[in-house]
Amino acid sequence: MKKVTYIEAITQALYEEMERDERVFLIGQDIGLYGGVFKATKGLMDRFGAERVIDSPISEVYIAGGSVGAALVGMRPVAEIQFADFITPSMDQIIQQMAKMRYRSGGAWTCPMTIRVCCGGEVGGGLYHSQINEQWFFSQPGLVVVMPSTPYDAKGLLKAAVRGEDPVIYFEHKRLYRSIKEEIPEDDFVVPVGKAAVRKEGKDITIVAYGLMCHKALEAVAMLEKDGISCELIDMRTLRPWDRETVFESVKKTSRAVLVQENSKTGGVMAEVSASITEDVFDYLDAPVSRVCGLDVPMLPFAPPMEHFFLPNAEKIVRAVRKVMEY
Amino acid sequence: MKKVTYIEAITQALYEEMERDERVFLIGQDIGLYGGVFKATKGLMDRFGAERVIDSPISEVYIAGGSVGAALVGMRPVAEIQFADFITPSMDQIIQQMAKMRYRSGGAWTCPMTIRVCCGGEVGGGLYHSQINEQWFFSQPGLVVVMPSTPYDAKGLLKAAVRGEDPVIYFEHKRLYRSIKEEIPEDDFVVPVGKAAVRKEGKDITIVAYGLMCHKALEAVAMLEKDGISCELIDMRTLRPWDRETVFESVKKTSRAVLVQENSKTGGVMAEVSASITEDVFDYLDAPVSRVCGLDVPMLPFAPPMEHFFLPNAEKIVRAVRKVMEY
Amino acid sequence: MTEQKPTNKKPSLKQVGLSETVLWDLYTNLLKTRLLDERLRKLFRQGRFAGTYFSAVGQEATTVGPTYGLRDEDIIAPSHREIGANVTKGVPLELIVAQVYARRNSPDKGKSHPCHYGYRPKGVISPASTLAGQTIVGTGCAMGFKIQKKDNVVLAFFGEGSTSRGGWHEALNYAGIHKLPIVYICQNNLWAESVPATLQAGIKDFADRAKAYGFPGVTIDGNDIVQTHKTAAEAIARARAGEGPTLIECKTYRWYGHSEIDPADYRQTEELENWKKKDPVIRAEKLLLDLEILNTAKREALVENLDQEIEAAVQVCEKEKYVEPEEAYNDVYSERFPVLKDEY
Amino acid sequence: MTEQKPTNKKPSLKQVGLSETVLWDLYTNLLKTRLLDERLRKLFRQGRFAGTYFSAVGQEATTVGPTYGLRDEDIIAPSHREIGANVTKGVPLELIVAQVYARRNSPDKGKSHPCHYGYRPKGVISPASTLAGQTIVGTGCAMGFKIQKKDNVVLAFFGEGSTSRGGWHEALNYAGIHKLPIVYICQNNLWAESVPATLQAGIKDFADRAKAYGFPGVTIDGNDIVQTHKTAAEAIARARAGEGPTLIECKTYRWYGHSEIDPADYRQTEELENWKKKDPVIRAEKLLLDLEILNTAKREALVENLDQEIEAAVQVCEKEKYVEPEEAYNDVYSERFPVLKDEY
Ligand SMILES: Cc1ncc(C[n+]2csc(CCOP(=O)(O)OP(=O)(O)O)c2C)c(N)n1
Ligand SMILES: Cc1ncc(C[n+]2csc(CCOP(=O)(O)OP(=O)(O)O)c2C)c(N)n1
Ligand SMILES: [Mg+2]
Ligand SMILES: [Mg+2]
Repeated sequence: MKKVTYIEAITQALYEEMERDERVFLIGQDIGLYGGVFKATKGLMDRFGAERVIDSPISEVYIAGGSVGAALVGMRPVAEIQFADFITPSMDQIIQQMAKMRYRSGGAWTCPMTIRVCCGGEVGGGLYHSQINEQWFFSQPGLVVVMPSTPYDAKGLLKAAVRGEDPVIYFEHKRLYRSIKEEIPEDDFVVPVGKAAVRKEGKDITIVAYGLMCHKALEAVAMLEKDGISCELIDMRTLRPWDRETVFESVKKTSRAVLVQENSKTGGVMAEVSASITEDVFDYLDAPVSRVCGLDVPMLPFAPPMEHFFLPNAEKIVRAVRKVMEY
Repeated sequence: MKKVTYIEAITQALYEEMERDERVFLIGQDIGLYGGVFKATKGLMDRFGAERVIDSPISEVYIAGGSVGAALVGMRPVAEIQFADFITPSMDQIIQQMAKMRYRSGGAWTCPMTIRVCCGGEVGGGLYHSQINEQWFFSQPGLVVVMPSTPYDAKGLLKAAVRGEDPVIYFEHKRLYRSIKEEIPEDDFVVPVGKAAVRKEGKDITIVAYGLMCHKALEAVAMLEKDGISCELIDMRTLRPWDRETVFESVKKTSRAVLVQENSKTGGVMAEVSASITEDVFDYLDAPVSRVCGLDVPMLPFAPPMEHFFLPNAEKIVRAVRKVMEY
Repeated sequence: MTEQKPTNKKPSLKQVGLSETVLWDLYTNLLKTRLLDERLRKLFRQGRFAGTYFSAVGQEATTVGPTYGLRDEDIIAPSHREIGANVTKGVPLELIVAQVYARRNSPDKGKSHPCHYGYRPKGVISPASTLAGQTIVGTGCAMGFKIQKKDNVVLAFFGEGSTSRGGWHEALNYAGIHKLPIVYICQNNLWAESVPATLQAGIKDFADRAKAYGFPGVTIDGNDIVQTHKTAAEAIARARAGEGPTLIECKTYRWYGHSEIDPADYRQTEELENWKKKDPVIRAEKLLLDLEILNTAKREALVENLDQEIEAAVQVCEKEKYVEPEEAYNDVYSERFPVLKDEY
Repeated sequence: MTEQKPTNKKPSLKQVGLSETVLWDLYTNLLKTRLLDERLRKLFRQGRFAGTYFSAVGQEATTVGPTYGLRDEDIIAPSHREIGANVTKGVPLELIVAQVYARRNSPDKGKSHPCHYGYRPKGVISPASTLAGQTIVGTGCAMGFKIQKKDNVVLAFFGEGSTSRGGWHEALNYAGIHKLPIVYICQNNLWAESVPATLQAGIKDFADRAKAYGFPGVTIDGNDIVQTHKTAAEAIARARAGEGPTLIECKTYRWYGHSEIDPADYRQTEELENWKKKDPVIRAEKLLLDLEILNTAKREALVENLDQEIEAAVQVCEKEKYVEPEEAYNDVYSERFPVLKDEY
């Protein structure tokens, strides 16, 4: 076992999948010669050549749509969108082509491909280098959406995505790239898509989070533990299809839930989780399901006081948990 | 008072606003010479000329983004997206320009404009002429999102949108264009953005819906009335910012709620309404908030049996209400 | 663009530059497309199927000519007016009709939309309606072929209106940089629904758009099957040889409305009448008669055969059922992932 | 593209074709931009502000030349490397620095991003980072001017890399159809971050892209302030007169990394050194010296004045505070609509 960062885990996954399967190729801006603006694809062009590590022009529509085409003829594209903020031009190809290819062809044509999307705040990126837009893809039948929070999951989910038969939007959080390290196996492994991870068992309350927010929640859990509040922390990992069972089982046990989401509150993923908990395990609830989310303003104002104010953090989660516990 | 259809109400609103304010102009595909594929803009080019009723090329990016620019220099654009399915190419300009112009300029530049989006199913439109994607815009701070269900609201909300200072996505449901008629005042009126309408008062259960689903709910309400179940029906009309107070007050009274949404269930608008009800008026709830939604498959398979199966209807709503009442 | 001047001198096979077999096949496919298209229009007008119908009558040479001679593994990236490409690529007639009828036997199981023909065994991508969408995806197929070092090609079809789309630009730009094996066929029928080509671009010849991408663009008479076939065949050969893409603009005209519910009253009758005189099927017929490949008897026999084939396909579809409602749950994902089932 | 040949013969004012005042102003703006840019780079490296910094050193003539002479009501549609356009349009230096410092006095109140300069009183659109975004919006401004029958114009700036975007195509296509009053300035600095221009398009001269839209495209030496000003001024005059758009490609080079955190190690030192020899500021200086508009004393006085002005602006921003956190709730909507406040 070796300690690797989240971004190293991604690089390893790409490297190993390209070694394993020659159908796998990469396309994105600055991913070749430069090795990616965050260096996620460092060294891959040297190893696999410019035909399999393609420095694309500034054409997000093509990056997504061209990958769909390559998938149709038997390739396994892994495309990169440099910042989630710049995925908006790709929406047409992601929603109308990638997500619906299988459906509209009655299963004849399929789209086994992955789009890596670098996302998230707390890096001083301001309004146009901090966005996450997971909720759009979360609401689209036909897409798989994942967002790892650890190096292990980053590697295992990326491999699972590349090997799967479905189109995957893989959100990677830029704040996590180098801020966490973890020992991960040197042997090949995958993390199953569709399964949440219980990061900490507990009995008083369930906290559900994903991505960077898992780490904020972990901090909060430690603080709350000192007060004698035992939290169960669930990392969703896969957003679509999300692991309803794991969440429901936990809430049945704890009867309380706080949901944490980095993105703006209204219409986010946690609205669905909350609504589903209410629909499916209402009887078990001792208190309303509560959400801790980014502000309902454009994600993410630049000046440090506003950035901090926007984002959920351990203190906010602690306050929310306390309020729900006191209910 | 005169009886007008939903689409006539839209044409009237456009006509009157263009008469009232020379800054108002229209841009969209086939809206001029042809008067719109559904004839919503019939006669307007004759009256206002080709400079104010612009037949655009097939350029949804420009239709949205060019309108933003015109708004910046003092115009009041009303753009048309022929089918909601074809709004995906505009996402970049809607999300990154239109929604955030005010915010990113610290309030200096603003975007008073409207995009009319023809949407919805039950017209045999199949996978690419039936979509609604209200949830994307619903989750975007900076945007106003409305969806009228009656001719009166269609006219009043469109006028309010054109006169307002904020960017509005105006969803019009193509199934309603000619299927409903209503007497509306001949004098000028607006319908305030942000206010729901209580379509029917009742005491046993609250039904929340918008667009075509209001009509399905009305049918259901009549059926349930016969069984002695008194429903309160709320038509959201504005999705963002939605009228939380009206919904909460109703649920406080009835203690039960069924939410109806045409679009696929996961991650839709009603997830937020459900989560918010739980967060804000949990104590009043006698049963879980329940959703009746489109299937969680791409909206909308073509063959009639599948189209019917996909969509919520009065029978499904009745079943949901009964289940919640029996809870 | 060189338009064929009417002449009384009969051409020779050598002048035409195509073999008898090729000419016969091209003509057969043209005629088959025409007869099928007219039959489907009629069926729609008789209310035999739902949705709408996009006729390509008048434009057949723009699809039949380029498609003829492709291999099964070559890809067709269609838009909404490529019935001729499907016929010529060898998609069974029954499946073409089934797509229109949206019945159980349709390749898409009734999920998509009439006229959105797709068929994997013959390399035809099932299209979305979003214009130029498959031009982008098709360019990606060509990228795939290039990485795989295969000598397959892609034929992407679209109308002149679709060239206004940004994604179209991104695709052709990419193909130009990487010299992808793809041929772009612009069917310039002068109208995009009700919008004239003059409101789609500030240029007259859409082939000029290729100048922005560094590969050849050529404008041809889209109603001359010999030209459409030969120009495309040459471009396809170059594409196969790794010499990159070509944009071919075919000037043509659609005879009927944008779809069958469009009266097309935005056009002048005169314009239509002029174009009807350039009917690509009649022109091919005349050529084959002149070359003595065809005669009246042969023609009648052919029409009868084709009519029977078409009728058989229609009858199968008329008798076929719609899928069960629950079919809606299939093909969202691979078997790996479940779809949330509705409760009510 | 005509590149200026070095010559020993001194030019005359008449040959240059610009007045003394204009040349003086152009030079002053060039120098001011250069000094400000270098100062801001240094401040970033000293950790005086957060985020990053995009330097335009080496490219100043591509923004200063075209912008000089515009009216306040004319619109600048910028991207991320247009500090020179802001300086020349007359945006107060303090506000330019404030945008970089993201303090309370910044036009955007700290909401957007450093280097995303915008200022409404001078017609500069506050930019998004999404490349070519403002090219599209700017084209819309020109559409607005045309409807209003005003004789204002729009100047849209972007790099060669941004021309690969679909929205860019849609905008220029629209401008071509409707002959909008807009001038497109492509700053072809040969690189888009680490991607060379050869991987952005299969053509050498990006001005060729205009051929797809039916309006003139011209490639010029972007480091020659006389050429950038005169070519743009002419295009602007034509745009004002209702004669439609122009695409001007300015060949240029950025001296430093894409942003200050980019070591730019993908480029060859030789390439950079060659381009440094074509420094637009030095070239302008030489011209003004030759024309005897400038001399060493004047130059020194000017530099001192500009340094002082810049320093004063920096000092104001150094002392300024950040906004309060609750500022995040402002400017989402007009006063008409409330923003949901956070509970925790
Ligand atoms: C992105 C998009 N915008 C709008 C439409 C609606 N629409 C369908 S066909 C059509 C006109 C297409 O014109 P052209 O590309 O010239 O093809 P033609 O119909 O003439 O064969 C339009 C506007 C669409 N399908 N997709
Ligand atoms: C739509 C979009 N994609 C990607 C990026 C990331 N990005 C920022 S600047 C840049 C390169 C821009 O190149 P060019 O247009 O030539 O301008 P230059 O930086 O050379 O001035 C890239 C890829 C972005 N900002 N927007
Ligand atoms: Mg056309
Ligand atoms: Mg550049």
